[in-house]
Amino acid sequence: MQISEDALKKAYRQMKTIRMFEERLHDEIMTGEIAGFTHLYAGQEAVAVGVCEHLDFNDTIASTHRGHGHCIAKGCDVKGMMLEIYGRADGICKGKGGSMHIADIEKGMLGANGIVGGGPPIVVGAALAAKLYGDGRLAVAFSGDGACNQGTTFEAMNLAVVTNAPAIFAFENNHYSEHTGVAYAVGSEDIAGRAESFGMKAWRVDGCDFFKVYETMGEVVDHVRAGKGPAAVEFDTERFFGHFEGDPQNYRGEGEIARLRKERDCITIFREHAAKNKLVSKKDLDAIDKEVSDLIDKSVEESRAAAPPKAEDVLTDVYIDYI
Amino acid sequence: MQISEDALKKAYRQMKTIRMFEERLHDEIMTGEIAGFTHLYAGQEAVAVGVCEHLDFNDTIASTHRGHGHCIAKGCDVKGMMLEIYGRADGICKGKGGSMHIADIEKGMLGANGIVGGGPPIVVGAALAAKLYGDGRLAVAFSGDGACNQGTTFEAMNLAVVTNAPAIFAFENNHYSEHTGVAYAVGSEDIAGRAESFGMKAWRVDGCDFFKVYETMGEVVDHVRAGKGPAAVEFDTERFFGHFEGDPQNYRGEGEIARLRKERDCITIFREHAAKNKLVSKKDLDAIDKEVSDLIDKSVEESRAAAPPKAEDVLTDVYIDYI
Amino acid sequence: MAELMLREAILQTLFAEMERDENVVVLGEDIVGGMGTEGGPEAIGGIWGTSAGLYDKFGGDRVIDTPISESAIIGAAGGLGLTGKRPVAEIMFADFLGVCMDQIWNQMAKFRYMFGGKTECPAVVRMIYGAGLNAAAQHSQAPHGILTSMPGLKVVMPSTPADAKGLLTTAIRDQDPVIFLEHKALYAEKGEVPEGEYTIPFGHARLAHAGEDVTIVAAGLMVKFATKAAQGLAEQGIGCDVIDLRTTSPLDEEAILDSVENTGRLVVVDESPPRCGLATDIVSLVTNKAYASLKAPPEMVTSPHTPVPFARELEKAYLPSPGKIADAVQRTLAWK
Amino acid sequence: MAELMLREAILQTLFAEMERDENVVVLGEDIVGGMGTEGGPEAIGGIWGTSAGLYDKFGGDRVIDTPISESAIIGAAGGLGLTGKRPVAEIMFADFLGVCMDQIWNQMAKFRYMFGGKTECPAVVRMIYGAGLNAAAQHSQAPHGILTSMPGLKVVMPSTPADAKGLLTTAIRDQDPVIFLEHKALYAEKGEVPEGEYTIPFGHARLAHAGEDVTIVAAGLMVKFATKAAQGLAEQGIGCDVIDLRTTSPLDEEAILDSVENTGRLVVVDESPPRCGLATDIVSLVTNKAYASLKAPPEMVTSPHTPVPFARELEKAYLPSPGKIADAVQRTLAWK
Ligand SMILES: Cc1ncc(C[n+]2csc(CCOP(=O)(O)OP(=O)(O)O)c2C)c(N)n1
Ligand SMILES: Cc1ncc(C[n+]2csc(CCOP(=O)(O)OP(=O)(O)O)c2C)c(N)n1
Ligand SMILES: [Mg+2]
Ligand SMILES: [Mg+2]
Repeated sequence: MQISEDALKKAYRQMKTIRMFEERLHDEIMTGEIAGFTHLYAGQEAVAVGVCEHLDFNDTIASTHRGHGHCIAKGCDVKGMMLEIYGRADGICKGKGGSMHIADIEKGMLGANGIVGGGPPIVVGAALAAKLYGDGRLAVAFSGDGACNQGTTFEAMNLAVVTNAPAIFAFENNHYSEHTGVAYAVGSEDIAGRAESFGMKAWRVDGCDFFKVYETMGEVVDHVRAGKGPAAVEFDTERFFGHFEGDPQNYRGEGEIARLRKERDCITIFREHAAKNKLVSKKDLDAIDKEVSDLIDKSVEESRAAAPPKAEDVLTDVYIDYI
Repeated sequence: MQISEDALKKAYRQMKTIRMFEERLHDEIMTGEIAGFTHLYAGQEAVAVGVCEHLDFNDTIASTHRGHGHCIAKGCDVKGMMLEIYGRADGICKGKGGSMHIADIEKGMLGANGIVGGGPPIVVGAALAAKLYGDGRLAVAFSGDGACNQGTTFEAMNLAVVTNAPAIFAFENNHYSEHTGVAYAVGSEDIAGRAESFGMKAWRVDGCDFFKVYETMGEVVDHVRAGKGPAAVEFDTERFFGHFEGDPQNYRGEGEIARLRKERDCITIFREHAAKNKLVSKKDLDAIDKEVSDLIDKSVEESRAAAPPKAEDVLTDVYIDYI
Repeated sequence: MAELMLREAILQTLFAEMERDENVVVLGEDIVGGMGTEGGPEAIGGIWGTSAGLYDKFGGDRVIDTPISESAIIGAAGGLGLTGKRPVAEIMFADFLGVCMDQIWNQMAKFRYMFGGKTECPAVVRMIYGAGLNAAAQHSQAPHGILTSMPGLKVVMPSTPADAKGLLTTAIRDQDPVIFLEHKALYAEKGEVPEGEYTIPFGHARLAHAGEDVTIVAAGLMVKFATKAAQGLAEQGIGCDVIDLRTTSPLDEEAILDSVENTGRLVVVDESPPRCGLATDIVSLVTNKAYASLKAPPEMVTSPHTPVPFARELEKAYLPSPGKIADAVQRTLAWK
Repeated sequence: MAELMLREAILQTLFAEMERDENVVVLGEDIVGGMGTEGGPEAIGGIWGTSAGLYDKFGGDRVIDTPISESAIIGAAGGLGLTGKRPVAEIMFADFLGVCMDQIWNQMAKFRYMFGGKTECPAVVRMIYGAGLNAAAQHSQAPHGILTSMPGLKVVMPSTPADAKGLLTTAIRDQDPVIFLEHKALYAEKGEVPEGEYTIPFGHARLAHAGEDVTIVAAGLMVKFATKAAQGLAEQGIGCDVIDLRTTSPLDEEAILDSVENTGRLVVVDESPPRCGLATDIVSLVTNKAYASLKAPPEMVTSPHTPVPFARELEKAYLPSPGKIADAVQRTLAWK
């Protein structure tokens, strides 16, 4: 698999942006200034970025409750997202959606989703539209291991197979749905196998290694763009924070998070692979870190200072026109 | 596999009762006296009977819109059913349910169901209760090939695996959901394979041969009663009439029904097998035919003459007590 | 003008709109009928006769027959709508709302709001609803009250073939998600239907019958019953306005309030059970906004707080009828 | 009497009823918390704190942690109920009604009727509902209106810890399917809770505040807001009855009508949007049955016809509040 240095830098920047966005949110939420439920994506960055680096703006994705990573990877404005999570008037959804409902249709981001299993059926629709556009575009549904127990996900997979829709079902198996282990909740523990049983091709890949994700997704995307039908990918990945902010995480093993941070950090793995294969210099990556850090700082700063929505705005944006 | 002559006679009587019930309904519906939608089970009798002959009254089943066969096989009163389908006050559901909602909890028949995929989740509940009773009882969900595309069915299978519930998912693949072929609607065309992908054991069997069904179900029931977890069975079977009464059936192949009646009739197959292996005499079977025919005649006669429900009964049976 | 059955008006409208706009896509169970069979596509063409011929004309990419997966159907409609298409999804029986409500309620209805007004989802969901065919508790319901309660949806209930055409055309061209409820007992109803372009704006009720004494408000099949009642009452010298809502969301408050200001008496007819439904909605609208005009307490004619029963005699007792409506009119006239 | 939080009252009641009757079974997502993890069962014990310890005490056959499969959860509750058990299912957010409504609406609610009165299904579905925690459009809804509209269900909305105990006990012992709605913003609410056996019959409202001038009707969290409004108004010499419905189905019509006959003025407070909901239901009840007593048009204080917004300022504008309720009381007093 070939990937240019520029492309690698971009991918790294995306991963790092997600990571810093999430780490920073984790700190900011402690201050009590951010309202609502926030689910952090840190640890899974290589999946979102490894998938989305194969997509362009005509391709669409639908995300989950744990959506920040997918949004950033698909090109949503980082500052707009931060403003949204802070509930500000200039947020990407004007403060109406919050963390769980960030969307940007123009970027092909069809929405985070507060309903587990909400996204896959929507993606089949986007894929059916893609088929009609006839230009090879496709649609990706991100789902967790828990979401693969929701009936809507299965219906979506079958409908995609039946209609030969260019849809990709990207299952991020981070081994937990909330506080429950995948070993308990997923009958077969083989998510890709389930997808195969619906008659589609499925791949399994380490979701903590950007290079492997990117390479596999190359095959998957080629398959789907070629009109060979929908596909599924199961990513073995890790969640670094709790299910939501505030989760005490007593269900984790002793030292589990420290171990994951040490052995399964996709940023570290990227850097090591890049260094070993001399793909991008440490200096360049450090420079990106700095840029990203500034961007996040600035986003938080501006978000803190930004104006909240006006009370009367509660009434707008329900319909385009009504009566 | 051992099966006594008496047991065989009983099974044959059950199959024949279903067949005559349905053939007769087909005629009676022409008269216009019977209201509503009626879905006939004729052709699939060996499945309902081959399954239910392994069950006793503590075991439960949930059925579908095509429920008459399962009801009869599980022991529902035939006359009460006919009265119900005629919408009479003395019907098994007092005329409130009709063809699609026949149930008899005391017989372990948890209801036909007008919602495709409605039954499997209910059966998981019955199976969880069965586990608590701890006496080896189990619960069976009958579903069609079409129902295996409904999300609820998948959720039920996974929940059964996760909870190790003594549930059996009996999929009657009659190759059609309404007017659509299974080759189109079921992505993989392999229903048992889907069930396996959820982590349960699955069997495939010819559903037009009672002896094969009965033998396979012996294994399945043993597996489940032994606490080895839920199981699925895919039956290859045939529907002799239209999806509902009134269906023009132009989607069928030329001469298809005649061929099915000739080659795939479970009653004929039973009689031939019984004769060849000298299991039950033709005379005995003919006598059963006569008995059954009388029963159906009498049921129709009484149903025609029976009193309809009173208008004020519309208000009763909603709650056990209210205010 | 041609005389058409309501189901024919629907089919013609789908044809016309699909021809006019290549972005219109239809999907649903057995809407082609015969997929994957020897008879082949169009062997049946939809159990309601509202999609026959569409597949042959527009092909399988725009006329999508689906497995029995209502959540996926509605979700797909949402996804099509978000990405530039105009999906028209069919839910064979409105009762199946139970297995797809999330994609209506929490997804398509809320996209625009949750996403800060930056999204359009011009999806139409056709649902075949209502009692009268002895289809019993799970194939006879009228869930328009539930749907009307949901912000973000528009809800349409045509009562005539002409309205079916005019309102469905508007629905397909509308930029918001629209629920389009077709009463199965109205499918064979005949009426004159304007030819060519014909749209009816949402939120504008139709005066199905005019009178001075009592205002009757109804939608869908109930308009037929109310009109029948009004005709009978007219012979007795009692004049009724029958207001056919056409759309329950948006609601033509003005038409209702104007009429009640004139008559001072209100009867609301609703096919659903009485609690938290369209009938209570109209009654409370009128008592809030036309209180001073009222000469008698508003009357509701609804089905009872029960599921829909199967037997003919029971279903008849269940449904509102011209007789029950006329009785309510008499009650409101007799008040005090 | 012990002072408990509402969530503690729920947990204690589940403990007590499970101890009392071995047929009581609970099920839901993460109600054990930690299944299949190194931390193991009870590592968390439910995100709401309403099930902690049940698994350790009663074991996995009666305390069933489930995958994310709401249709299967409710269907299983129905099947347990039909076969002699008393299931108590938890739906983590009432908004997930969208993915399981069929099993509530078309299955458990209708079993008894469809099956001719020969069936009992004593299932309880606990749903955590309501706005106030900035959980946005898909985690904040109050679907009690939709549920109240469904024949065959009973619908309970406790507003105090004591009522939570008394009503949940009744719900578990009731033979019909019961929807039990717990407001997430009331979970930390404290109050005295009777010890030992304590049941509250369904269909009996509670007078949360007494007064002569205006009747305020509310349920769940809205009772708290209405009472606050009434207390403020009392200081200004305006007396309000605050009727806490406790159950919206069955509805204590008598309590409402008696009060309105006395006060002649009605304000209904409802957390849901205004169309076809509980507010319209109560207004139309009163205008139908206490018309002659009314001195002013009934007022509704509801959330607007919009999804629930995220930002603090918007959610505050969305929800009814003591201030908005007091304003409505003043409006009804100022009428004419
Ligand atoms: C229909 C529905 N059921 C339950 C929930 C509550 N919930 C939110 S996230 C979650 C766990 C999801 O697990 P998974 O799909 O593995 O995603 P992850 O959180 O691991 O990213 C649950 C149960 C929900 N939001 N929607
Ligand atoms: C949720 C739902 N969707 C659609 C229908 C309409 N419908 C009734 S039966 C049927 C086909 C079922 O096919 P299958 O499961 O194969 O059963 P069969 O009719 O072959 O016995 C359909 C689509 C329904 N009753 N419920
Ligand atoms: Mg997960
Ligand atoms: Mg079939």
